[in-house]
Amino acid sequence: MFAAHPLPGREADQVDGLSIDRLSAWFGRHKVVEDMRLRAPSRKVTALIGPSGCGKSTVLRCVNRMHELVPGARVQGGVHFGGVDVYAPDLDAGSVRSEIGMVFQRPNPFPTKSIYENAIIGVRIARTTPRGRLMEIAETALSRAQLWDEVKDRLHKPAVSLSGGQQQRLCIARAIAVDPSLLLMDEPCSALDPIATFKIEELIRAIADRYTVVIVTHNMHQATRVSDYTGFMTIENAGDPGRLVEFGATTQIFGAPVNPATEAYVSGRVG
Amino acid sequence: MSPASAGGIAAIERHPLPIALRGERRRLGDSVFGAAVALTGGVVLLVLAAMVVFLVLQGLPAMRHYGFFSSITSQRWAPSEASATLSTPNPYGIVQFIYGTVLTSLIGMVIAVPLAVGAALVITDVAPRRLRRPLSSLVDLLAAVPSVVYGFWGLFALIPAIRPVVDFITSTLGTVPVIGVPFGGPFFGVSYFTAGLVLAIMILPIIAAVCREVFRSTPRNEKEAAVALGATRWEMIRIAVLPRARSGIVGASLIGLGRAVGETIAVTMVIGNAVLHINPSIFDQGATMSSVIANEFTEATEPFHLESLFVVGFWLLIVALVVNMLARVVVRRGVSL
Amino acid sequence: MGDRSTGRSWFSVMLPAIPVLAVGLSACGSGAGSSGVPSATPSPLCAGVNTPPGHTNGVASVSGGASSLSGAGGTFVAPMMSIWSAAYNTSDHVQVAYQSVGSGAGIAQVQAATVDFGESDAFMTDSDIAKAKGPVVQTPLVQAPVVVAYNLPEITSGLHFDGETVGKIFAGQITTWNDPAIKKLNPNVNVPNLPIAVVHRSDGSGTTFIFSDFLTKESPTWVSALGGKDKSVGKTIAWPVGIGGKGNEGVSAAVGQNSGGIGYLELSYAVAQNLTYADVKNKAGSFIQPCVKTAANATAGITDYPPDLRIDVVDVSTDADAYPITGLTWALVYQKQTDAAKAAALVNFFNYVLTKGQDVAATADYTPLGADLQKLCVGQLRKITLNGTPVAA
Amino acid sequence: MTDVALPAARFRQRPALRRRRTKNAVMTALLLVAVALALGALAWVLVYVGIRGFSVISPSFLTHNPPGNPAAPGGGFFNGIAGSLIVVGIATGIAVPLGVGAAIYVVEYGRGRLRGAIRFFNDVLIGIPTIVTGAFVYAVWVTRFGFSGFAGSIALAVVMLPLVARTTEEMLRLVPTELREGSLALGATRSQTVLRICLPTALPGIITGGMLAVARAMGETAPLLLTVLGNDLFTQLNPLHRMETLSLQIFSNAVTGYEQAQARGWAGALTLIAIVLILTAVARFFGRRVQVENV
Repeated sequence: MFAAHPLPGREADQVDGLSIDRLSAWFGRHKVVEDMRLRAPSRKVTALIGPSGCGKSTVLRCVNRMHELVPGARVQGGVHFGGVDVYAPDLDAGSVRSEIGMVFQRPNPFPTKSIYENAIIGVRIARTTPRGRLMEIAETALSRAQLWDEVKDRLHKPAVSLSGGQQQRLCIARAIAVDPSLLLMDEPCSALDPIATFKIEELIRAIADRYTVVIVTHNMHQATRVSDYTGFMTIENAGDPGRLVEFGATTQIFGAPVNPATEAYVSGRVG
Repeated sequence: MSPASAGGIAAIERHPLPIALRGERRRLGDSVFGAAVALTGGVVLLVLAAMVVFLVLQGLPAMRHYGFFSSITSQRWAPSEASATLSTPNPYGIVQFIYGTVLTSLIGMVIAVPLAVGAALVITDVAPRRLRRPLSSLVDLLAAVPSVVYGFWGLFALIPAIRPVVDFITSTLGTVPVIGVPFGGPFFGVSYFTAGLVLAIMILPIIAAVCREVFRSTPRNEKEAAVALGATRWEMIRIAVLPRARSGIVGASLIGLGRAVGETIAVTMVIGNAVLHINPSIFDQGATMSSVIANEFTEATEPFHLESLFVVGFWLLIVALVVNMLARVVVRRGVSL
Repeated sequence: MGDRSTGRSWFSVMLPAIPVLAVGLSACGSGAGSSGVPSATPSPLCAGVNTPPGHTNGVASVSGGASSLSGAGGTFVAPMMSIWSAAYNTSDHVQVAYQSVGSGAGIAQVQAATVDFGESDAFMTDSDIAKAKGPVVQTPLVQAPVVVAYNLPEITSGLHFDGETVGKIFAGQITTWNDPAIKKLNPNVNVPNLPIAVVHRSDGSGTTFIFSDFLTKESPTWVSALGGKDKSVGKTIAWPVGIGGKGNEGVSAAVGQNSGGIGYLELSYAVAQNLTYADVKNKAGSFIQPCVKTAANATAGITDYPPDLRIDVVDVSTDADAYPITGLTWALVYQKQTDAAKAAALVNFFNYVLTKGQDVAATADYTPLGADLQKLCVGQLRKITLNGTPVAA
Repeated sequence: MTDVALPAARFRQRPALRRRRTKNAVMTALLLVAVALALGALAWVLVYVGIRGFSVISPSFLTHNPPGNPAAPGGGFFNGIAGSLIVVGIATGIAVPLGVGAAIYVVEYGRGRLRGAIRFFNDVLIGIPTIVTGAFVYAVWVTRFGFSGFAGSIALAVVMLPLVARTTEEMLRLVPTELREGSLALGATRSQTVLRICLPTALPGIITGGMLAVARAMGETAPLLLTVLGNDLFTQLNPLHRMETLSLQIFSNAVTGYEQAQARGWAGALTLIAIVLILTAVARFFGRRVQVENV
């Protein structure tokens, strides 16, 4: 079925992973992604790389059904996570999104809320947790986001008082506080300086033992540093939809790419 | 209003550019033009200052005669007694007008603010995109209907429509001792409540317009952050839109309040014009600062009557100035109306 | 939100309009002021034709008059003034712009000299004149009754009222229609158990002056409720209760709109709007229906007019057929005119009002001046001077 | 945070979800009710005035004055309509140059505190009750020269001035700095730059602002009560005399008890609404063009 993109070995927990089948996406009449197929294994980091405008972010936003929020946007094909059809008609987009966390390009904590409130906001709206446990959850999430030590003494200060890198880690904490199974990251370091970037990368590696992570990046070094698997997307001509060209273990994609386009891109000759 | 162009020429000249030499005549024309526009700019300040000065000057005889604060410590407005009781307590107390203004504005705000905020949210975040512009234009249209038309409509359409409801309230809640007092009957149509209701409709579009601009300025990435956490639309509004807009909503409400405080003709037509004292029920007749001026101004022949109306005008101006200055400070800039 | 739910909201948008249409249509049908049948079967006193007095003793027309005059004053005389103004414009091509703003405003405008003439149902007192820019000639123009109109759907004939009862109502001491005091005066009428909606003027008013003058003379309760005779009569009153309506129009509108409403207004307003009004007890003890004739009776016996014609005719007649709340209304003109054209136009217009104008008064439910008074009024016109010389020949 | 369970099960097992969805539906419904009430009020006013006015209005309503006897049927509000056009026209003539000038000062010339003060107090002036404006003009003008159409024009000009200044200011701000720099670099003076570059570029927006101010002034009643006073039977086109205006005429007819006068009042209200809505619609048409040009 996925002959074009040979998959890594079939571990037992493979069923928990993300699988995207024949996914196409449009903005109005403009097709931005075509015939995307991909499997991101459970509790591994999968990177999507490719030149800008190739539809990486759109693929990500199709996974947690954020794409459909854009007026005129349309999706075709299937997205399954843990064997569940994300687009099943009886499934609420909101519950999909609370199961699939997302971290954005720019840190976007809620500016009127404190660090603590930002960390637990997802839990609060989900109303799954008694109030008494909120602090415990905040601590766990902030610790996993490797932020706890830096903020534990000023939890009730505004989130915007943090530095950019800290804010992004707070956003990661916010996303994992609701205990998702899959974490989508859309170029999470593109607005950060190298030191902050390094901390985030470290963090991604650290949480990969619990969460399935899909990260979009245009930084190939980042992909090699954090990911287990890599998919390369590109567009052939301006105006064409983006396609997945090659998918495989990160070491394979960067060490021995099969497709010439991938080879050209990862060796820095294009893009 | 892109920040890049915010400064105009003055901003450009603060960063001097190589400018070609100019002729004397052109320079003269230039400075004349500059002086002229500076003068017109000054007119704005002049008008406002002149308003305060003239209202004070006109009201001064009454203020002097009765004492500066006497009018705002008494609630007896009886021009007919002015000549008879010059030495006895002040017949030009205006507390009941301040009360009327505050009460009607309050009723208006209580009704209009939630509706305006709701309408603005629908326009920015709930309605299908292609309906947002028409919806917003329609709500704006409410502000285009002249005050006198609202008053006329209030008198003939609104009063008969609310009469059964109010009669029900006065005959149930209104009969309860103590807490029923503000809802007591009988209801004769014109009342504080009717005026407040008309005010609500009149200030709703103003508050909605300001709120709309405020909500619209919510950064997209904050809304997405909420949605990505699985928030429903209402949760997204509550988390991402409303907290950020809090001061904007307060400012919008203050602008609406400023308008409600000063609204005259529509209120005059439906409030009942009872000037003597504060009536305890919201369904009773009353008067506001602006309505008493509209009613009595051109015929104030009794001693100190006209002067006292200027005193009312002065306090109305002060209230309006304070409310509007607060509003502008809170909203800061960027929203017209 | 899908399109479907938006469709629902559009539907709900139109919902509120539906009851409104019904309200609108029914309001169109019945109108505000009507309470069905007009007042009573006319009392015999009021039956028959009103004969025009045919006054012909005016001054000679002065040439060189201005083509327009600006006046302001009582709403009491406004319907009459519109008719005079329109007729005079047709015959003499002079526009008399009369703004019915209330008698208080009429006096205020004269004092401020913002109009060519003022008008008031309460003459200018010495202290009023002291605030004016010179001596003022005042002349009565017409007389009329102030009626006590009410809106009680089932009652279409004139209730009987005496001054004390009316005073108690307007002082807020009688608050329901089936009060014993009202029942006692109307033993055969089934007065409903409705709250009384008192309607009074919100502006300074000569009608208020005439009405409060009557109450002050007839109702001790009224006087004590208002705190003394110096406070119980005037163009403005510190009303203890009620709805304020602007002008006679506003009072009639408010009475018409409120079941249970009661207000005082000039007769022609009540007639034009089909409002029911009361028969009021006069000094002789009879309950008299207000009309052109009973109002004429109210001044018929007066012979000793003061030279400046400032006389209070309210509730003075002892005639058994006189309607007690009858008042005069005055024109207010500066004696010393400075503009020849305006002066001529003023004299010509008021000369018309006092002669031919009197003949049309009864058609508008106003009572023409009696012959004695009318002569004195024409005499007042002769007092108007231009740079020291009388304008009228 | 428990250990990772099978997500398949958890997708549907977020408890509280039903409650959250219900709350969302309820709140959305409430928001829609808010809009429905606002639009319902608008529809109610327009339909009601429309029905009552439409049954009375006719060409002769627009060309005749009211009958001498207010209880008589027929006649119209020609004097008020003409008066409104004249009074508002003069007010526009006063307010637009002053407002545009003030805006030019604020955007192109002003610096520091004075500029800040003018901007701030211009906004404050927008919120001043118009009845106070009327009392002010009464004190300044009417006490000296009497009631007149012109006194009303002054009052309306005070109402319009800050509105015109405000929109013009916004529009001038939208003129790209590059245009100004280009002009100055070519050796044009400041005044030439403003008059030949900035104003023409901002013109459609300024017209929009002006028309919205005119629409507002057309409906103003309170300040005219204290300055124009009214002239209910005759056509008076000389603004130095007392005039009638449409808004005053509606007011005085609305509060009478005469059915026929009220009927004329409704027709007048319909006329006024039509004028105001047409002005607003045309202004929006210009306004939209401005926005499109700036995209």
